[in-house]
Amino acid sequence: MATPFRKILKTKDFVVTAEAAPEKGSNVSKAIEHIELLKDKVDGLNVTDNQSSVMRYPSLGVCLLIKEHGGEPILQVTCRDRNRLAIQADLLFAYSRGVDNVLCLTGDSIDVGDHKEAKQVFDLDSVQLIHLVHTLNSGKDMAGNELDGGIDFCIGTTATPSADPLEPQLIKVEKKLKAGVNFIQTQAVYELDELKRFTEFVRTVDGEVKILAGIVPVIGAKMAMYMNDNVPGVFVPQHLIDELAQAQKGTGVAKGIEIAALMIRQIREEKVCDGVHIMFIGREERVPELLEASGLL
Amino acid sequence: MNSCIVAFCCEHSAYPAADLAGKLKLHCPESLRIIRVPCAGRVDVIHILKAFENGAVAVLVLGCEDGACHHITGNTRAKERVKYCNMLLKEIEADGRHVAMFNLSPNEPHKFVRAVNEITKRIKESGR
Amino acid sequence: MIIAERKPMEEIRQMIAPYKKLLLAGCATCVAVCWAGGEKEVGILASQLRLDQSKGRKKISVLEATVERQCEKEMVEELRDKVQEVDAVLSLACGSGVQTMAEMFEDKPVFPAVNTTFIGMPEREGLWVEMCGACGDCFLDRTGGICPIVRCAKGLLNGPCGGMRKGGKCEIDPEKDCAWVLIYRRLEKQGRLDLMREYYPPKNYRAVKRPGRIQAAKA
Amino acid sequence: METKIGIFLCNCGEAIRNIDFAATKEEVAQIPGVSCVNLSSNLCLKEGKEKMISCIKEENIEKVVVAACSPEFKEHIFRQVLEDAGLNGHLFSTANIREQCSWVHDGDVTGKAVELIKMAVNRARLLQPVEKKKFAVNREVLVVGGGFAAINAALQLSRVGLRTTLLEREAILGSETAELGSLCGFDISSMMSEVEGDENIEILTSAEVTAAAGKIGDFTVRIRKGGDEASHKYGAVVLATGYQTKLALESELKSDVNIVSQKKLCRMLENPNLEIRPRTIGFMFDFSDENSRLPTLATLNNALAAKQKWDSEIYVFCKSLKVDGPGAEKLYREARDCGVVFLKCEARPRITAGNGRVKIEAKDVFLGEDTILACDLLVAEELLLPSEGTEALSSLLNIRRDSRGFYQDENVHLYPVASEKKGIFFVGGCRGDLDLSRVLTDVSSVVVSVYELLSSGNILAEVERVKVDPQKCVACLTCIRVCPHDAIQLVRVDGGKEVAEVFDLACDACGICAAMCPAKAITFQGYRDEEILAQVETIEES
Repeated sequence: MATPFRKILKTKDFVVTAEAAPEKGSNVSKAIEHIELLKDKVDGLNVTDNQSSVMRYPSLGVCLLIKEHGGEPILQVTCRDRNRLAIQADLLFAYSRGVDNVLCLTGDSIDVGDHKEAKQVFDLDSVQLIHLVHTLNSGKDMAGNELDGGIDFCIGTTATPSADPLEPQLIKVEKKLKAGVNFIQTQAVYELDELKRFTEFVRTVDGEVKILAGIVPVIGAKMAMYMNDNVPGVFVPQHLIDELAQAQKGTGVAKGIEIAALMIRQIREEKVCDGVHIMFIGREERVPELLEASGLL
Repeated sequence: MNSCIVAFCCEHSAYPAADLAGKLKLHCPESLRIIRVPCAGRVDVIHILKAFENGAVAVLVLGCEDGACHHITGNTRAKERVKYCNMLLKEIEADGRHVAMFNLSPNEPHKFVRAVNEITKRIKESGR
Repeated sequence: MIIAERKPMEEIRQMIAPYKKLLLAGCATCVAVCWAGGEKEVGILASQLRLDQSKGRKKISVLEATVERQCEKEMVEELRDKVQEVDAVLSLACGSGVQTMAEMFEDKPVFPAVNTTFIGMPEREGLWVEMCGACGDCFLDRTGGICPIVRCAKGLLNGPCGGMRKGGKCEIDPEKDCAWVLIYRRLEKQGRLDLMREYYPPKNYRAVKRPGRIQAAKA
Repeated sequence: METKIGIFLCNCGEAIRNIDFAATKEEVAQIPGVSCVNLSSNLCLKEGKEKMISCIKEENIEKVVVAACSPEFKEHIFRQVLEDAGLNGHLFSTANIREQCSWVHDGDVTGKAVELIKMAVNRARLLQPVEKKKFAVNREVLVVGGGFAAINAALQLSRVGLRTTLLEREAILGSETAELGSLCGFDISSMMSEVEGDENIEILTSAEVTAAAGKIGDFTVRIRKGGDEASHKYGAVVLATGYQTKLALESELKSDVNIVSQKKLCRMLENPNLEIRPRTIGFMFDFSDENSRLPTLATLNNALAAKQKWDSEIYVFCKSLKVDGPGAEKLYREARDCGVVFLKCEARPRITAGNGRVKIEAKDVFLGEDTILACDLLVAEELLLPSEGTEALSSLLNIRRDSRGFYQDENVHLYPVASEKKGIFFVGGCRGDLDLSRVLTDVSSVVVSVYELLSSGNILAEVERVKVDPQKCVACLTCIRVCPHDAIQLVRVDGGKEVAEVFDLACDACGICAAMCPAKAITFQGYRDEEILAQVETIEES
């Protein structure tokens, strides 16, 4: 049985989380493979909810698998696909099966996904979702009715430190912090000073919240440019793209890991934030290699 | 039905060019019908479509050169409308019909004749 | 003002395929101003249909008429005798006009020739942008007069989202401005940023019980 | 009863040979509405015209069709004939059977001639009369600006008897002109005293335009001077706001004491007690902005002055030397003769400054190798930019600017001084890189244009040739936005409804608004949709 994430946040000085991305289809063998590979190497495993608006095996499903395999799941909830009734029902079900970490997200827009004609919901947004979880934690639903059986979620959310312009994002982060969150997992970060500026701001609003820097290793110039245009919230700076362009054929992944590992080490040594959240999109099996390269194993 | 070509000629450029073509005894197909307009910007989509309805095979809109339009934006407006007309014709697969815009100055009769010959060539190619 | 856009010819053809005699009904108000369904567009579509001889399509005869507003019963009534003469009506009005026409002449099929898209304004001549989503619970007082319900792709009340692009552009389209960055800049200019810092609870999305019905108090 | 149409054929003194006029005459006589057909061989001469007038009167013809040479050629003559015969000049349509029928096809073209006449008759049938009227215009002129161009314009305008207001943003008139004067070698003090003394010119200093409306002959301009704002009426507006310069230098070099502008060098030359005289001076222009007529003149004048006063070595770096202004070539010769060295370089020289000297590295096209020059003083290249407020004023007056932000759209029909909006003119540096001689020619052409417009106090123009029907107009503003001459505005009709209205004087009869109007509310006499489509319909009959 893995130690609850809430306890890890309080005790461990450098928290590491990774992502287990569900696949398209009911065959969960690949997901189990990733779980077995990572569950003992990281403090928590995020499970994405229809990432990039692409329909996949449900996030809650993989969370239960992680629970069964003795890992510590972090359920990601987006506001795109479910209205307030469905979200509250899902949260009750998740908590009743022992999944008590939730990451509140607004969610990518339908247009970036593969069901481009679907109806967007967005009944709530990420800040309202955080307030909703607090309401449930206090034993009531959104309509004010008493709940039979309590709830107590460890609440997390995201932020974009390299947003331009930054001030509107910081206003939103402030709202999230005022609503009350236990941890923040940021979007991909590639410039250390942007991360520092962000964490300083968060510290002025809330001292205890744990900040995990989002690490998305980039394995090639072409992929970097693709991500800049199509993956929301990812901004790979030009100098990094040029550096990757020089790497010879075939060494892209190694180069990506090397750069990411360097970043993780810097964050750790300079105590910029309380840990990292590794998102190795599409190459979850290389995460251990990255952990090793950054001295986290 | 002979292949009748309607040419909307701007009185500042195309119409005097057509006159000059006559003075120099250049040759134009007889099926050409010239309609004088104060500016290419006066020609509207409905005029072009009605010309086709009445049996024209091709419609020419002839206006001033860019930067020399007597009414500054007349030729650009005409270009946009001709583009829209081509889209309307493509929608109904009326590929046998042609509408085109050419820019010329009042002292360029050869350009006028070349424009008419160009549209005649397109008609022949599409086998009308 | 209601903005509409003419349907592609392919769709219109399928609708009117079985009919020989048609009435094209235009509306001289909103759809005329946005160049979609006014008297001029009726003329152009009629001409297109008459020219549409591709692949042995049988000749159709097309009547043209335009009324001041197709969402007024009395004005649509003026077309009664023309409608009797035809097999079907192709209305170039917005959805409300098409349905008024369909209600008034239930014995004849009435087809829409335009897609009604949004309530908006012209950025410049020929380009219209959405401004209002008719949500029935206006939020503009708290955002400096910029509506996030329709101008933010996700309709967020506590924006912006994490996917905002560089330069304050929207996640889904680099050409479109992120509504919440526009709101931020305007409120900042007016020194009312506290409005953006305030938390807004989930919106009442049932403010207008669809289909909406408003009974004037004095009538 | 059909309108009675009279057709007048002309075989242009046998110049039209391949048309059988007898057959034509017979065939066109059957066209419905045609009441008489006459053949003449000299319709445009005195005899032909008299016969035409008598025929119109006897047959009381209502519409006239002339089948002869191109209307571009003789239209005005025949319109006069109609007026003499008591008919409105607009009830006239032509069939161009000479240039566009007889001469441009060989072989018999009688058939085509008949069709062209049918087209003209179809159009004639629908023509409606258009009256002419004298529109009263305000005879006052507003000249915006206070420099050389503005002052000269005001002086010459008042000399031709037009009351002028000279509006200057700064506190004193001609502040920069004094320096410019010495730069280009002439004395402007006489000009200044003349303009102050002229009671036909009202000078408003430290004043600016805050709002502008109205059209040719009736501009209402709100001017703020000191605390208060007042509206004034003018017949025409002349913009002479000049230009400003900016050093084309990297920012860190801007502060270096040994790098100066042309004006600063001018002041140094005039300063009697200058301690150290620069031994070697470098000039630079025409690299980042090829509009360098003025910088060339300034360089040549300054170089000569520096040579005479300080006898210093002078090196001029330029890409190309533009000496097309009068006297510029002579100046260039003089400079070369007294030892000024000119270096032609393709690329912009590299400049480094330090310990009192400025190093210029450049590749001279003829010498072929890098030349490095260390000089005491560098007169840097200056970029010509529109003066402050050009953008604001152009949006107030709703006029277009060119791609570099200067006034006047890049359209050949507007040169030299006109704008696309009747009654608004541009003079001098505000519309480009003009030397002083060109500014003077600008001034004279503006004075002629304004005098022509306003001198008689009224302008004869057609009434409602292009008209918006208030019933059909839904005030969608499309016409106001697309009118290239800004001749349409929104007015409140007596019933309180706002509709578009075309200002007859400002309208240039192009018809773009009529084509764009979504409610088909704009009629353009002579080229209404019905009149154009009537000509298109004749194709079906052939």
